[in-house]
Amino acid sequence: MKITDQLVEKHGLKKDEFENIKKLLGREPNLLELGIFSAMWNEHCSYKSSRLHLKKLPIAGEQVIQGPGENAGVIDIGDDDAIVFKIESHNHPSYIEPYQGAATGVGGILRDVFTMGARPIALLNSIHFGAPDHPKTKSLLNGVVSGIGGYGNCIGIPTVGGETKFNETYNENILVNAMAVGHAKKNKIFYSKAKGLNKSVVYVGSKTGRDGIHGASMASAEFDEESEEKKPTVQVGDPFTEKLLMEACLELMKDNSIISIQDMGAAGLTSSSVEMASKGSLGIELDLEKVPCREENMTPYEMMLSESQERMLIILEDGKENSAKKIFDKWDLDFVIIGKTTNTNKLILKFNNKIEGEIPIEALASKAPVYDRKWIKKKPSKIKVDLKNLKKIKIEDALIKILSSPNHSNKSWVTNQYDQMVMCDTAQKSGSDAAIIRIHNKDKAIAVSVDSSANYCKSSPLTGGKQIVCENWRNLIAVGAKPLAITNCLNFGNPENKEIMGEFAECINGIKEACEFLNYPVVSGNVSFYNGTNNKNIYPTPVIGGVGLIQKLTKPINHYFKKENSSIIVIGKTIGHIEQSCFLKENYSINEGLPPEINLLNEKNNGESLLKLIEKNLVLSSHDISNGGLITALCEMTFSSNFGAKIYKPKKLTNMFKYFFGEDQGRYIIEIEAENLPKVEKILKDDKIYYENIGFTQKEKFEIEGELNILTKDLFKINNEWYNKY
Amino acid sequence: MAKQFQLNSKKNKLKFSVTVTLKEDVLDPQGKVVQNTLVNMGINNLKSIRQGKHFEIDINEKELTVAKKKIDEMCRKLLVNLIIEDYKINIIK
Amino acid sequence: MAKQFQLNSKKNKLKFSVTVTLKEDVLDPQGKVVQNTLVNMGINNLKSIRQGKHFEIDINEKELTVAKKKIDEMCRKLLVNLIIEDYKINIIK
Amino acid sequence: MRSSVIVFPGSNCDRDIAVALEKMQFKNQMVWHKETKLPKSDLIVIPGGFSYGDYLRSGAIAGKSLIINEVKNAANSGCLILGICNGFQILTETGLLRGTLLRNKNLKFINKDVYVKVTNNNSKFTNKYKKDQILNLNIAHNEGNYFTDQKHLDELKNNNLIAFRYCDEKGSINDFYNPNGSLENIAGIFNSKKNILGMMPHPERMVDEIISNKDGVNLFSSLLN
Ligand SMILES: Nc1ncnc2c1ncn2[C@@H]1O[C@H](COP(=O)(O)OP(=O)(O)O)[C@@H](O)[C@H]1O
Ligand SMILES: [Mg+2]
Repeated sequence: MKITDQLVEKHGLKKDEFENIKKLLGREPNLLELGIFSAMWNEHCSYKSSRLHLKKLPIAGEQVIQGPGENAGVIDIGDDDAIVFKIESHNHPSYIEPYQGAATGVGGILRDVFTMGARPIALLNSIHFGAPDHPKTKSLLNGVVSGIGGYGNCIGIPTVGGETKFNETYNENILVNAMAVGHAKKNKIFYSKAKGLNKSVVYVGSKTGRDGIHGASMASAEFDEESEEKKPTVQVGDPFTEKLLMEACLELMKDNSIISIQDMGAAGLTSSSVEMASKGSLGIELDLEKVPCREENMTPYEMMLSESQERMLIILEDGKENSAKKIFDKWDLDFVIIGKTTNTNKLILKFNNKIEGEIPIEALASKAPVYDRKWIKKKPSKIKVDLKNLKKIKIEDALIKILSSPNHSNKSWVTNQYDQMVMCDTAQKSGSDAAIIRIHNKDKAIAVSVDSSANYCKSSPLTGGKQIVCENWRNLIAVGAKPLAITNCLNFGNPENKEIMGEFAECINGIKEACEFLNYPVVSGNVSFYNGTNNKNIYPTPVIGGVGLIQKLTKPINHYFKKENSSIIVIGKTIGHIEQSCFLKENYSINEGLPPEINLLNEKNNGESLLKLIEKNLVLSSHDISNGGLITALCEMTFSSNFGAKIYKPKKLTNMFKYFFGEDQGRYIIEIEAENLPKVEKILKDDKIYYENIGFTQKEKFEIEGELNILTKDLFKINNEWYNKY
Repeated sequence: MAKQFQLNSKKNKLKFSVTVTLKEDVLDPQGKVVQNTLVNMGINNLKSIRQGKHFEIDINEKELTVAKKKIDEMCRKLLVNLIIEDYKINIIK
Repeated sequence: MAKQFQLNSKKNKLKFSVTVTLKEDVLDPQGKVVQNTLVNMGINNLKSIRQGKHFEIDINEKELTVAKKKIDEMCRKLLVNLIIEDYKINIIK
Repeated sequence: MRSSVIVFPGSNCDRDIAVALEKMQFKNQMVWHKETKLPKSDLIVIPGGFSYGDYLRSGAIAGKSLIINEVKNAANSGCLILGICNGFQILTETGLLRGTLLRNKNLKFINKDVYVKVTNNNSKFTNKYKKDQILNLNIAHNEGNYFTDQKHLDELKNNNLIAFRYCDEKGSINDFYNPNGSLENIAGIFNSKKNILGMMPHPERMVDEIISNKDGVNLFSSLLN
């Protein structure tokens, strides 16, 4: 077949990229080779626009066993235990087919984790939808939630956390990010780097079909009206097969058969084989007629580019083929030796003994393009909102407006569709600041949370980038965990647009600054560009997934008030930053101004002191203050609790609304047994932590002196209505 | 039953069936498992089995073309996932 | 594709469809929800909708009666829960 | 007491039940579905999960597996059989328990803690509970909507074969507290000899205070009694 300009363009390759390919090959590629280049050189696999910026992220720390560059990051949690985790996006497929898109997103990230030898122990997700009244939102929400549940429930891994948000910026481009967390033995981690010559390359798992061909290129292009019409063959998830694949792989990993292992994710057989060879500085040769196929008459092109799910590539030690095959037979899975490692440093593809493609590995990997795309800094907004100019409202009405809004409503409609308890180690389900998962058969536990703040990032990418890291850190602290490391999923618009690229660069700078200060390194992640339609880009939406350690889990800490008459303390200073607050958004539709600043020093001190209080068993409940400010956080502490609170009129009152709805960072609310108050105050004073004693818990009612008096069960009802009516 | 039949014979009502099947190249995990099971149960000669959905729809409408259009609308709007499924409408009576 | 067609025309292979429906007195939660949703979507005149399963089965067998018996066996042994479901076998080609 | 947990491809609560049994001092063994012989057991547990993906009907394919014949034989000779969640579905598919489990009435997977009432505490499985005791147990299923014909339902009621029913915090049995549309709020039933119990809630998830509560413990201690 003649390689025309049109064909090149269809493969998502730019003219100069194609010229570069010809130079690297010393000739024109054939169709199969063109397909392979397009799969490896697209944004999704090559990170060509992001790589230079990602390099800035801090990735080291004594807790880090494996940073970015492998299927998932690995951290040390003491003894011989390691935690393996990563987050990944499945945005475009989920918009086209929400159920299958979300389901296969979960399947993909699980493979990244068990490929490394870890048994997955928790799933989380961050899902962003368009405005609730947009005609597509409801069915997308339904499809995505049941897809996430459908996969995780069936395979039997608890889905324990996440976030569900609505904003019109996602009307035409929803976000579906899935995170998986696994547990492994420290000395039993598996990597993708190939080693040794003439080793068997084994294909295991499901058969290859024509699904998702060019999925990776789809994720690397903007949507247009036609994309929905194009209906690329959607991948259908098969969680049952994945369960078998996971058990079979984990069984095989018990002995020393595996040299290297890699899941077939984006760009399937192509990227997995190239990645293994490139990391090992080897060549790889595949006999494609041996690839197990689901459909008749599949071509090498289709086999190499198919994104059929639930497949893995393994390089085996000599002589282990039979014993390994037995395991896969037991689980009724295909196991076929389809090639071997070579010293050619080339990817050689044979089909019925004829060489169909031959490409130097480095042309696909290290020589893939890297772009230093133009970017510009965001001009900071100078707008300050003066509450005096706004229509007067009552505190109670403003609060109700927030509590009943889609973004703040109780999410149990979502989380009840996920099995959160399977594996019987979920000590704290979603609904709290962070979920807590006990390490099986041990006293210790991890805490996990995912967070994002698109509005903040839109208005100030740098501050926003810092803020999400801190918010995520805070969420782990609030449940008594020591934050260890993060994974990140960077969802942005079109990187060829210099403002978007600026948002990206600045967010990364923010993430970097916060991670460095907090010793909270990045161990894995994913970048998703081209989130937008017809030049309308989504708000910059970096999502942070954090993991923390609870050394000894006795009683999980959560944010529900526990007792009558305990003291309520706010850690951290309330100034009353009201721009970008949800108070202004929900009540006045005002989106202007800068987000609250981050003071990393206070952030760190406040968090570490709280952790100290929790470790000393002085805290009954604790909650970080985020969207909606102090008053919203207090209300949340009364939900699912038999107790309310009585809050004093603020002493150094600036403005009631700023005080109660301001979104100043670095703050927590804690409930302290009255008799422990002196002890707690002493510790906070010694640590030079700013705190305020704001009131005490009481039965049934939520009260602010002279301002507000509501039954907590009414508040709870208000908070629970939206989803059930939607 | 008797009553229903009466209604039908008055032809105020039409009955359709809709078959929804997965498109050809789309993976059918259900069919796959069923097929393996049947083979393991010793049923030989089975070449392939694919699973789909079947709907039986009664509609209060006497005009066949109008009714068919309505059924088609239901399929497109709800019953069928056009991205991965095909469908066929049959009139029963 | 071409190859497959050839096989068919040689009639070494038969193709059946099987429809499995819930017995009339068995509650059909799925059908009910689908029905409510359609009504809420403004599709009027809908009288009732019930959901069932549809299988397409290819079998390597040239004798129609033998093949039919095999299909019937599959239904009774696995595809159908006779306590709550009815089924119907149709030959396609 | 010797117990066996049957493991099907796609079972995923097998480890959970094994942990609970061992914690309660059962001598437990895991039995792979392809086995043709069961180890000597006083109790056979069919665990929750999605056997074979639950792709045809929940429990249907597991109901045809090799080991099931052994389970049937054991059941007929009086061995105690406990089916939890998918295990309950499998027991109805094999005919060891009558009736069937349809899709939840809201067509959604439901995972939450619900209240159930012990309606019959006179059995090998429930004797450590008080009659009408209210338990808080976790459910997690797509198909928990129990359905059976009127004749069998009468039999269940007349012979006191309903083990658990969904109820509210105070024990009142009503539609509002029926999570899945189950007939008469049925959450678990016995066979006529009461050596087989099928239930949708997961007692094995309720044996550890740090994780949940201990309302499931007495089911296991009843068996040991
Ligand atoms: N935002 C990011 N921050 C840190 N590491 C990243 C980021 N994005 C991607 N990575 C790392 O780059 C590597 C390749 O990522 P990816 O292509 O998403 O992996 P996969 O092939 O499993 O899909 C991974 O090790 C991943 O952790
Ligand atoms: Mg990977």
